Amino acid sequence: MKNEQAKKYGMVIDLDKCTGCGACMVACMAENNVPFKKDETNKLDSITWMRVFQLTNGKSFPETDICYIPRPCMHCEGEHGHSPCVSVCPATATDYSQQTGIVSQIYTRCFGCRYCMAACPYHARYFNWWDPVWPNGMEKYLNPNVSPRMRGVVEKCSFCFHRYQRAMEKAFLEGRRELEEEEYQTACTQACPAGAIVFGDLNNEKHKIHQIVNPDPAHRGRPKNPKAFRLLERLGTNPKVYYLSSREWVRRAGDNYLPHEGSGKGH
Amino acid sequence: MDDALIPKGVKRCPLPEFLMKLGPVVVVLIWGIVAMFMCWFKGLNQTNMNDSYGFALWIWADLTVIALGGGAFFTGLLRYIIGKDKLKNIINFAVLVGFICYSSALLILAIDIGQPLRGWFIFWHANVHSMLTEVAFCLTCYFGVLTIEYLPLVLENRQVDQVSFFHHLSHNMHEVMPIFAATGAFLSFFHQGSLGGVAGVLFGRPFAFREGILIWPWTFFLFTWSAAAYGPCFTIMLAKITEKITKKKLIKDDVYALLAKISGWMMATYIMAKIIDTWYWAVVTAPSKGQGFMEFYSDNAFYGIWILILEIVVGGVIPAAILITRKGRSTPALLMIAVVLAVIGVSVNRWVMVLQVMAVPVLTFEGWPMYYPSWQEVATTLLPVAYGILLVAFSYRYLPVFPQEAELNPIDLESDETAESVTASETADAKLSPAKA
Amino acid sequence: MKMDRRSFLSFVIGGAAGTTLSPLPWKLTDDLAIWSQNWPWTPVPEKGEVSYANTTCMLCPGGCGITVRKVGDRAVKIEGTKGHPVNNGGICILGLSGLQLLYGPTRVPSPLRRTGERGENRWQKVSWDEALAWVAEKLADLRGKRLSHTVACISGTDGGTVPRLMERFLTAFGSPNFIRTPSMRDSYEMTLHLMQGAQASIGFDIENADFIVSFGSGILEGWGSPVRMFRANSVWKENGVKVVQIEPRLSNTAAKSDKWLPIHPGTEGALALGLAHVILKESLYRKDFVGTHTSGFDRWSKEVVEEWTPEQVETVTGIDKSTIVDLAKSFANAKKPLAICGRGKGNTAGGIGEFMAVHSLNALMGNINRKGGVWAVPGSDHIHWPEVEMDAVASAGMQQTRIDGAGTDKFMHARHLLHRVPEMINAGDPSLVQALFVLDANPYYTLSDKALLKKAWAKIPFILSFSSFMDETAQNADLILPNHMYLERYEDVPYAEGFNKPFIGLAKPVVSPQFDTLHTGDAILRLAKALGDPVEKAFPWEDYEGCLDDTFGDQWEELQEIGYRVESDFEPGSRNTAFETASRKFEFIPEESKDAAKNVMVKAEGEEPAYPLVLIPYDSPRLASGFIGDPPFMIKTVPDTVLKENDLLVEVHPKTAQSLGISEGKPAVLKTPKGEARVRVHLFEGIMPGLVAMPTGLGHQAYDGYLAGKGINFNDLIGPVEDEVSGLDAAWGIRAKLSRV
Amino acid sequence: MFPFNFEWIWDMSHMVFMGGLWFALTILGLGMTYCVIKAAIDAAKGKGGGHH
Repeated sequence: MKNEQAKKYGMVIDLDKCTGCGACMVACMAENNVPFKKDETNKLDSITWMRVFQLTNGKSFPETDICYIPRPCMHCEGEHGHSPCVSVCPATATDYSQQTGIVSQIYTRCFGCRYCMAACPYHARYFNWWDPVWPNGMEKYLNPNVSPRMRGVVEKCSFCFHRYQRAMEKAFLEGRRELEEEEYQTACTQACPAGAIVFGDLNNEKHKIHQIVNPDPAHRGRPKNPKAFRLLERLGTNPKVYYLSSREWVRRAGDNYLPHEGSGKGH
Repeated sequence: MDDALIPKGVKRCPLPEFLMKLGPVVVVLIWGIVAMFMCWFKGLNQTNMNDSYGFALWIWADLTVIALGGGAFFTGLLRYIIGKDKLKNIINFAVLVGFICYSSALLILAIDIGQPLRGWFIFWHANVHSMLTEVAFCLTCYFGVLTIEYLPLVLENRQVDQVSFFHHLSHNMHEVMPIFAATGAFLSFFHQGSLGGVAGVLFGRPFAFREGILIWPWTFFLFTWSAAAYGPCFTIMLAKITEKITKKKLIKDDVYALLAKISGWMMATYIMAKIIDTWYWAVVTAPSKGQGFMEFYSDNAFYGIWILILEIVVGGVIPAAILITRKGRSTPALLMIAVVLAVIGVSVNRWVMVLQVMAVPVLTFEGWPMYYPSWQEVATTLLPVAYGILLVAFSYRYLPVFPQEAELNPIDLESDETAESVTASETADAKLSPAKA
Repeated sequence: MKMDRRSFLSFVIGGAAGTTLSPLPWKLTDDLAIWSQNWPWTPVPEKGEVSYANTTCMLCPGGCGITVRKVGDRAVKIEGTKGHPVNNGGICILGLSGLQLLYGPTRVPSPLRRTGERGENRWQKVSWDEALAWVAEKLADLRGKRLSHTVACISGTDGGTVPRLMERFLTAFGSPNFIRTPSMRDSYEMTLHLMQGAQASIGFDIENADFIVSFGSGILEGWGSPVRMFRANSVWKENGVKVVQIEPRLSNTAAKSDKWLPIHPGTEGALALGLAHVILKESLYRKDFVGTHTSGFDRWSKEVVEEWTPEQVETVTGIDKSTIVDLAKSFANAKKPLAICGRGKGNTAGGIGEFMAVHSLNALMGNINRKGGVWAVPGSDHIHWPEVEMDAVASAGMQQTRIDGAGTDKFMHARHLLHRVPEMINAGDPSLVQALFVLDANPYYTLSDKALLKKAWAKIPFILSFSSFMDETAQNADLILPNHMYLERYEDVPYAEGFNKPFIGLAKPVVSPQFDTLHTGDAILRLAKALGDPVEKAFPWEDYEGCLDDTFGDQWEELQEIGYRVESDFEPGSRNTAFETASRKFEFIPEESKDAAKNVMVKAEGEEPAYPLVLIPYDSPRLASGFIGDPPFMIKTVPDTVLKENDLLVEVHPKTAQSLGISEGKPAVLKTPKGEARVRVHLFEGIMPGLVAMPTGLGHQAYDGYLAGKGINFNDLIGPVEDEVSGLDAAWGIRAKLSRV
Repeated sequence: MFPFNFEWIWDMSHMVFMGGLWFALTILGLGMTYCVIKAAIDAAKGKGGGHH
């Protein structure tokens, strides 16, 4: 915090561009050794660090409209790193990094109490109900930078933290202490065929994300860009994933409003 | 056969009959143990929990048995610290019930976690900001206290007592008991409270979240309070059931009345606080997050406003009203109704604070996920019930749990052999199970 | 006694206390925790040196460049190649899943010869020598009986060296029956041929268009080269380019478009002509182009003006006439408007009348072969092999009519008509196909009218699949000669679908073959060798790599280095030279297909009232619906409103469902003239009442447990509807009945 | 739980929380130790009550 160089990595997803194709989901699974089962149609036990939800405007044919919204871990900062999940983990198995703003998960420390899952309003945390099993031979594609998780622990999106580490190692070897914007990008950002995801340091004015979102430090990073919003802004979770939409109903679907409350960003 | 072990001055049925009547309980116990090992060896896929229901039946059972086991610390507090001496006649039983509840809670937690072999990380790598850490520490420590409180009773077994060391140990522990009880009350205050805090701190879940003082949400105090209020009701209820089964009067009515009166007033004040809390939450806290009160009770297949009424009115206002009136608590039927309603009330409260919290959608594009437990979850939840019945039965048979029993049920030593044996073995009666479950 | 009890108790308690105080339980507890962190059954990926290898994705005709991240000799991740002309770093969901195909259990591990009944999936491993000798023997036998023309090959692609080697093999052997699987490529090729006289692929300068009218094209479902389309869509968003999507269902494309116009399915061609009507009436067309470079305009415009008034079009399409007028005006007033068609991913051919109607809109706006318009892209010309010297048998065989009738008087302009093959096989006795080769295709799954297909299949005495995967066709073949999969082999990819520049991509092996497989190019060469002259001498190459080397000549090294070849400064011919029709002009009414304009709509099979609803397919980017089956990653992304356990959910408008008494998620029976299936119902406001929509790409019976048995194959419920003018399969849906159970 | 665990910080939270914990544990430990030792001494002295 006192360190001026502290990063605050975040993501902004342009929902006008997002086509709901699902490439981000698979890029994430491939990058992070996410396991799969024969039947994944029960979405309540299907591990998808990145999950694309479908929103609808609730109107009837032909006024009906849909919009896709990818939901990674929001890497909530809460107040001073007091994110909903980090504060509740009894075994310090998940942590908020003040250096990067990334909420980490230490699989070997986690003993599977699932309190963090209860705490997360975004359902971004997933439990390994089963031992991960890859069909014979398929374990060959597993990425050595991310350890496969054992049964009985919680996992979630890490903003591809291993990529940050690798980029930092490389920079260090080259005698640099700072990363270029494109040196550290998440797998989903890289894969998105629509280029709908922008990832970078919210604290760095040179980064695209900062320019797009224009976070307001006086209001815990609330976006000044009127097209931008965050999910469940009113809870005070202070997420670092922002969304852009030109459609009013989409922005409104990002949070809860009482019937009499008008549009906009709540209080 | 086991005469030498049975306390003096009381009568118990023959051992084979005792064991036979416990048969069904043992069957349930074994069923539960099988399910427990399935969960340990195959993992939590044996349950119907899922990523939306990370907390489910087990956590509810945990919260509930601990609330119900609250009779132990509160009675202890009244007996040893406040000096309600009369309660010495029920304290043993209260401690026994508490011991069962807390050991059950720990067992369920050991099944509930995904990596039981690493469960001790909660201590070793403790995150002091987590309510669950507080729960784990206080729960374990307080379980130690309960063991210390229960131990003298075991040492008072006729045979054990004959060992001089144990006799003295028991005696000495009685002497120091107020200190232990005080420590227990201190620990209980925090773990009951932190169990309430578990839900109350979830600021991502407007249904659970409560404001509070410093780091403690209102639910922290409400849980401690409700455990103190409702726990004794459970002790009374179980004692009454034990009396029914043994067909003996075991505790004098004035003891019941005293405990019921205190419990009643605690409950009355608690329920007022709870109503204020609910009102404030409904009109201030939740709406500030954009969620209207009725949103939590509509658009789903199960959770209606009825559950709030059941908890607060049926399980709170009514029993409190009965217990604070002299007529209410001294009429056996009314007393029984009151304690049963109270037990239901506090169980519903814990249910709501665990399962409904999980069910209420927060993201606008998610619905209410529904959940029903798998048989493995049910079996492992019944496991402690069966174990509890066994422990009560054996304790009753071999230990001087009820100091007033001999006085209330004088026996003719001559006719000891032929006396009609009404025994504790009938504790196996199924009536007990739902009350504790 | 007393002492005994006392000492026993002391022993127990002392022992317990002693053990607790000793390090043993603590060490054990710690060890157990460490063990739980390193369970031997949780895999630990091997570390190794990281490297990257570029190649070209071959899972669809998109032609994307991919970069494979390797650790040691393992491929661990597929990413899009930065700077690649087609996809520039982007990648689609299927491309990302490629490694699950590479290492997955669906691979065919070695040549397999059937031992049980067809489809029973009982196999015997055979050696390559044995297998090839067996095939050669069969072929020699047929050739000896002068039945060389009864050998047919179904191929997913043409134009590249491998399909061309196969075609060459058939030619030298004496069979004209090289048949490409159907797609919108067929109809667009024919459209260009008829209206522009070009033998070319269609290319869209989509990034430079400023107003898009899409007649049901799944721009965001996988139409064209998918990643390129996704990227273009984002560019449109940034530049404010308007997209109007015309289709009966709120697809991803429709949802992302600026305007979604729900239309009665199958009437898109009518709408195109309705728009033309307005443009003509209001004189909004580009007179410079129409006046100088087109022919038949007067006749065509007279017809259109007379017959396709907005009122009529409103009745047919269900789209408000004022909307039609507005749309036509906005389209015509745009600087670079572009009309495209080909339903969904373009996996079906479609009616030529519709394609020509849409293409006429482009012609009216003069945006043929110019910036932001439709370009005729000449086929890649990298293959210059010497003419095949045919012997008498080969010549005789090549004189035979193709089994699908393509190129006959009736279907003069069609090149491939695969949908006709089952019927023709069933008509002949013995079967007109005695041996069937299948290459990069899965006809047993993708062909419609399953009853007819199965009957025909049973009549083919010998079926050989070259599939790398145990797909439906392989599973129902007699012999499988597994090809290396695309990450293990060299192969040229001769075009990127819809790309407006001549392009050749090169697939290169990024890992060594994981199984006992053989490059199909080599398999063909070895077969030729085994057959001896004259077939053998048509193949003057040692092996397939030698063939590639020879084919590309001095460009081979550069191609290997860069991985693709693109004419980035390609400009379509100037209008004076671009049209190769007899008139050297764009033909609004090509002489050879005068009736096309009258045939802009094709009726769905089935009649009311037996079939009161209309079933339409829809494509999803998350469901591979071509010859590749969905890998586990992709199936995992399929929403539970599409697939629940093994049940497929069809989309129905709530009102339609209500009238049938069916509610959300409930089971129902879906019946069409071609089949029947048990489905579940998903209520969706985004679909026109009276329709039932079903995803394509499910209902596989082969592959592995992650895919087999999930959902229903749309092709099981539909049959081909032949376009009278072109012969192409123009089916876009089928009448259906949905009833509750 | 111990200052040598790496997540330990010498902050108010840890001192209050762990202070309370270790305080409670100390009382329980000392209490029990006292009882056991005293019982052992009493038993050795052969005070009455042990053998009825």
